[in-house]
Amino acid sequence: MAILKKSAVWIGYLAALLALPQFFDSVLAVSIFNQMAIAIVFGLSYNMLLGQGGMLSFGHAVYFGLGGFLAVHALLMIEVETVYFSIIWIPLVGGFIGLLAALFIGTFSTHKAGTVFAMISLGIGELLAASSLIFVSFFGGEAGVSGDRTFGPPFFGIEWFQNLEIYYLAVAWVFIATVFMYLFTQTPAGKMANAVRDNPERAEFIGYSARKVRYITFCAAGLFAGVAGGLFALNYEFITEENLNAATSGRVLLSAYIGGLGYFIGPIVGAVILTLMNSLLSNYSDLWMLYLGIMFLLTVMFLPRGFAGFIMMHQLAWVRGKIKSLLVPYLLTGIPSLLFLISVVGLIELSHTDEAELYYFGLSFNSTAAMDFILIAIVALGSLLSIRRSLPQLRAAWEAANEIPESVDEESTS
Amino acid sequence: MRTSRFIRHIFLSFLLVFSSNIYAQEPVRLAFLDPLTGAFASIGNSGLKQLEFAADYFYNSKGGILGGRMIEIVPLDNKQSPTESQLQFRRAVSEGIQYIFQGNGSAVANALNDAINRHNRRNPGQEVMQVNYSAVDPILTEDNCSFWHFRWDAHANMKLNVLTDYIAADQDIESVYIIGQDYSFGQVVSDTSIELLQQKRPDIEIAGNEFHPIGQVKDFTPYVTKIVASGADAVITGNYGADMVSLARSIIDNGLDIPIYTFYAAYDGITATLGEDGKNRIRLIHNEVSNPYPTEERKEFVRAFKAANPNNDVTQPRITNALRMIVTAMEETQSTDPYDVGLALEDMRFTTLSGDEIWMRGEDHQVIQTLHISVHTDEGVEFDADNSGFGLYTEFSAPIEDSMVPVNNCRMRRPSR
Amino acid sequence: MLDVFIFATLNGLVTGLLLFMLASGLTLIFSMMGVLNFAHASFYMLGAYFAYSVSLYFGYWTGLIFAPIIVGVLGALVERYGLRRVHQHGHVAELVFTFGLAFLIEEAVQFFWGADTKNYQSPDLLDFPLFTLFGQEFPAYRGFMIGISISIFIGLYYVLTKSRIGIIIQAALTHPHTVSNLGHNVPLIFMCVFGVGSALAGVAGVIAGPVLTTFPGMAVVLGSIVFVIVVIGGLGSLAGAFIASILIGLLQSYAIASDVGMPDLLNLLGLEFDRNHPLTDLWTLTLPQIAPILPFLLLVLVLIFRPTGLMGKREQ
Amino acid sequence: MTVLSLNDVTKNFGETEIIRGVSLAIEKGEKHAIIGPNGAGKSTLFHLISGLYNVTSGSIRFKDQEIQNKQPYEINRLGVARSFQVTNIFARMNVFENVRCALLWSSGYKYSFWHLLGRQKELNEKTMHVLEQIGLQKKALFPAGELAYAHQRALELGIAIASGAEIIMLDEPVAGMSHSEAEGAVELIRRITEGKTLIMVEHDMNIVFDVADKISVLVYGKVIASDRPENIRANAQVQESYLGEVVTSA
Repeated sequence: MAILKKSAVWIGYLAALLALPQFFDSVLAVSIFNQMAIAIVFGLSYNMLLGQGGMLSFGHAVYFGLGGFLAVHALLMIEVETVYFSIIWIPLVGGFIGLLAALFIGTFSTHKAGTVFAMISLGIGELLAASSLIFVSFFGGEAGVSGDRTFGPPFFGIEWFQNLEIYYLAVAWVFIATVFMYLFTQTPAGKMANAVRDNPERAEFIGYSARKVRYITFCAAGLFAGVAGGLFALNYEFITEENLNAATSGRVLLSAYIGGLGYFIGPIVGAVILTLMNSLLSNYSDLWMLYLGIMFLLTVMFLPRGFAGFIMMHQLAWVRGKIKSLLVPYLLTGIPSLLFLISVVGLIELSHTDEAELYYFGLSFNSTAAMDFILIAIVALGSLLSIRRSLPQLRAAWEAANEIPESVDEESTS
Repeated sequence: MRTSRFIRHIFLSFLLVFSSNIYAQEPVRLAFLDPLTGAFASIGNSGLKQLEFAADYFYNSKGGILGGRMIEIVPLDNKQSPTESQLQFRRAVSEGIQYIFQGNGSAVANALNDAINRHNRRNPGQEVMQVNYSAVDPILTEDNCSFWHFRWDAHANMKLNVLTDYIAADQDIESVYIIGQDYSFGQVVSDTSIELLQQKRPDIEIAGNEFHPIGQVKDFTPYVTKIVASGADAVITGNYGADMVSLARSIIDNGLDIPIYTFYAAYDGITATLGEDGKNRIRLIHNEVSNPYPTEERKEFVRAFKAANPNNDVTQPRITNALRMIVTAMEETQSTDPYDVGLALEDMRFTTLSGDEIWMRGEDHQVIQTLHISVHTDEGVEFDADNSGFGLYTEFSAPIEDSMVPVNNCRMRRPSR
Repeated sequence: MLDVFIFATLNGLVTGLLLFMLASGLTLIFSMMGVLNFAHASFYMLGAYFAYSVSLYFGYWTGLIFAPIIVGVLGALVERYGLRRVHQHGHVAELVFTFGLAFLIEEAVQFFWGADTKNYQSPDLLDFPLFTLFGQEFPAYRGFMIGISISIFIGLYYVLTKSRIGIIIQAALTHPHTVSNLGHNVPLIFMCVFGVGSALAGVAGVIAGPVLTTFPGMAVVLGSIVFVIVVIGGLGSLAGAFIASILIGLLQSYAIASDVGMPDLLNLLGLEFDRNHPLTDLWTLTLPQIAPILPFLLLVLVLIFRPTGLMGKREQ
Repeated sequence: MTVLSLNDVTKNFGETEIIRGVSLAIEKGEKHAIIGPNGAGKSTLFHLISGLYNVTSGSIRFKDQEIQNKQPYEINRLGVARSFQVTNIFARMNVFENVRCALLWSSGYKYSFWHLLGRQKELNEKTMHVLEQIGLQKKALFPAGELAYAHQRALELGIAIASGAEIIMLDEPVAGMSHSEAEGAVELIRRITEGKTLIMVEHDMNIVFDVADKISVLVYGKVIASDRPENIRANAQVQESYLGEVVTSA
């Protein structure tokens, strides 16, 4: 029964990935799905490092980028027939390079976790990003290198002309990578990574070298980051310096954190959220980065375990069948919160726009009229007051639903 | 599972919004792909306003084109990133847009060129044209030239050809110092100007040839110290953005009084930032003559633009040229198919608002036009930049023959229909 | 050659002292709270922007006084309502918080001031060459920058060694836990230190803004370098931060001033490569070209061979 | 047979001498307690033996190997396990995983990333067995960091003994416990260290005299006496320097 339940999640995951383009098949949608697929693998690999191994990295894009660069070079080699293999193996090339880079860099960066590791990762990241602009023959300068995925031998008649074909290939790789990354968490090395994250000192007293454990996790994370880089190369057919610089490293940190560190599904949630924000929200507002920043800070402050953590918080109430008692208080706080959010965003947009008229939620506002500002501000204030009133109620309901019983013997699913 | 259904829901609603743009009289949709957020947003937004304004001014206010179709400009934000450009390109394709205006950054232009060529090869009948109004990497009309790419700016070698002519004619200049960002354009500027100067004035000494990483330099004073020590009479730089401002600022602050020859040292805040300090020191090589404007027509256009966008300037008249030439080609062929329009654009001759005749060379899809060298000043500037009172005053104009550079390595593959 | 050397030294000192103004605040904050503040350079940027806005109406000198105060108050607020809340989730959460804050401040600056460079000018009063040497001018404003930096350094030294609060902070440098056990109002001290540290960064922004250009990317350009300094100097060591600041300032300045590179090295070794060699980028590398990334190279080397930094005692 | 011997071990921190020449011999199966006033260097001595600190001079032998200056994990693998005075567990993992991790190395998994732990029946049974021993089988899936204090101490012990090391070193195992909790803990210690060598630092003299069959007294970094409990109780020097007041006050 338990086995069936467990594999049901996996089958559902695969089915969801495969079914997505059935619902949305525009070029844009497929392009977003491809982005998501890449972000999921990259995010999971980052979570391996930070969530599982406790290593805060500001330079994880190095492995992603190197994998991607080598993958594009492999595409170029296929094009001139130096080598000849189907491009379905390209992510493996990326993974191999990511692993090699991690094998080398890990020898000196995994001595310590914490600040020292973070700083080394930052330094390496900056160094590589800078050298990628200097060593033009390999990295192609700021224009990057570009290849063509259609030159290899066709795979069962598929010549990879369409991004949709690449999506299905990506799904296969995402699924394989997710399975392996999940299985890794269930191995001795994976569990010891958790132990070293929690308490490196004690880990040494149960027979494990904290450094070696970190090294293994680090290499595994490098491998999967490289796989993600390889997928990137297949999807975009080019790669540039920006894919191994600090901005990319920062973004994966953001997405993993927003999704929820420490939960296996966290980075998947984060990857989906961030990709959607990046590709959809950015079309509606040029302030989307500002909103992303605010959202990130709020997540760090109020949802330290991210969105996945927020969902997991309800596990206990769910198991005990008390989730329904939370519904009404949630609505009572949620609706004014949403209203508050909408009105604050409205204020920001209204003060930012340089058009006289702003269409917002079907309404038209005049950005030069003080009245319109005041109107929205009143809505914001009103909803804020309403939140303040309903919040204690929610808190009480929450506590009632989560009262700690004498012993908690329910199995956790994580 | 619950979350994924939720996400699907959001998704659905978003995509519905996209696909519901159905108009009675279908507009001609042109995408404008440039940075609209981030560090280079001001340049991108300024360009967008110019394109939107030009479309309204010349066509939409007069009943549209092709018998009543409006021009709709679709802004796409590429955040100055090649990767993001690719995503936005797919969005354009997804919405059936077949013309993409793009100008900022040769890296982006090159990536877009590759992406468009691949797309056009794989999706016959849905081709897309790249309207390059500003990226100056020569390779785009040389080794990587493509039928689907047209350029309205003069490429770096053309500009340098004129610039070195100008410097060579100045007998006071005995040595020049070249400094630039360490990337392809910076290198092109350095290599080409050394080569051309040695041809034209072998006696000019290259006092220095320096590269610095893009956006990494905090303080340019150490570089300026070297320039001073070298005793150079002039500086040539291809820097743009904050690196341009910082460099010029450092040169001025350290009391070095020599001319600085630049490509991108005007408008979008730079003119205002340099202000009085840069007067008569900063010179720009550019197309489309600056103050005094030669025709009433152009003055009218700029005044109308300023009336609508008081905080922006017409920084890139070539955007207008590109739009007008494309529309001319559309009207000529009565088609919006990039293939037809492309054929019509080839070897088109067109008179700009300034009264110049420009020529879209069919061989490499490079516009040939007069080039000008202007100085940063507040004298004789009828149309200033950044509302600062300062602007560009044209000192030297190179006729079309002098700015032309022959085609060397373009072997264009033409699609067959 | 001598003139280049002298000016390279002066330039290096200016940069180094400026960096130290940032690094000192960062070190103080780290010593007290154990958190490396990623957003520190963002406060520096805010300093420049506030001073720019103030100077538009009241002139440079008013900006010099008020901008750091505004930044300091902002910093204190960030500590009180942001960092303190995150503190319970551990150091990683704090580091990530400041990382997000840096991101947000950059976006906010673009929101309020726009993305283009600002015409923030040094005061006319200081618009003259301090001295001229070998035909090169040394602007008075740069002298002023050195002056401010040094007086802040002296002031800081005085406060840290002579005042009561200084003694407490000093104690916190070496015995962070004991101090909190001694019954001082530690949260208040934290808030003050964070505020003062931010204000120091603000001062640096005010005086650097006119020289180094006021634009939204100015925090990023400087931010990681300051981080590097604090780590190279040894986390929590003010003296180390000072040495590292000057070291990096001079290192970069000399590297730019020098004209040597791989070609010279190869000549020395009697080797030769043609331009088509696959590693041609490497063989043509020059020192000025890589000057701005030298600090990162130094950082990685220091961390590999001496993880505690030059003067550091404590490991975190 | 002597399993662990310290030979004139010293340890300085900068100028300060903490351990000033300690020699000890611990027999197989012995229950050895180390007592002494605060600051005598008991915990430091533990850290030296278990490899957290390097010795300044002298040598430590485990059986026929010198183990001074070896890494903690190397010493642990030889068969020396220890607990900590301040609870030192893997807070974000659950109780079961805490103990299972402690069993991994001795079960021969090393750094394997190809074994799935869920399938290792024997290992999981062993883990449950240890949990039963320390009385935490009902809390198996509880996050370790959220356990009650006494339970955390039990887990602390469990992690130390799980691997079945030959020498078990306990640093103040009952510190901070109530009287009744301490009694339970002593029972537990007795049960789980049966047939093993135990080295223990403890302040509660009742427990020391209850459990130990040999006691060393450490004062100012020196062992002033090492003998059977009854002799220690009678030792005048010990009485004078340390024990007297404690025993009378206890």
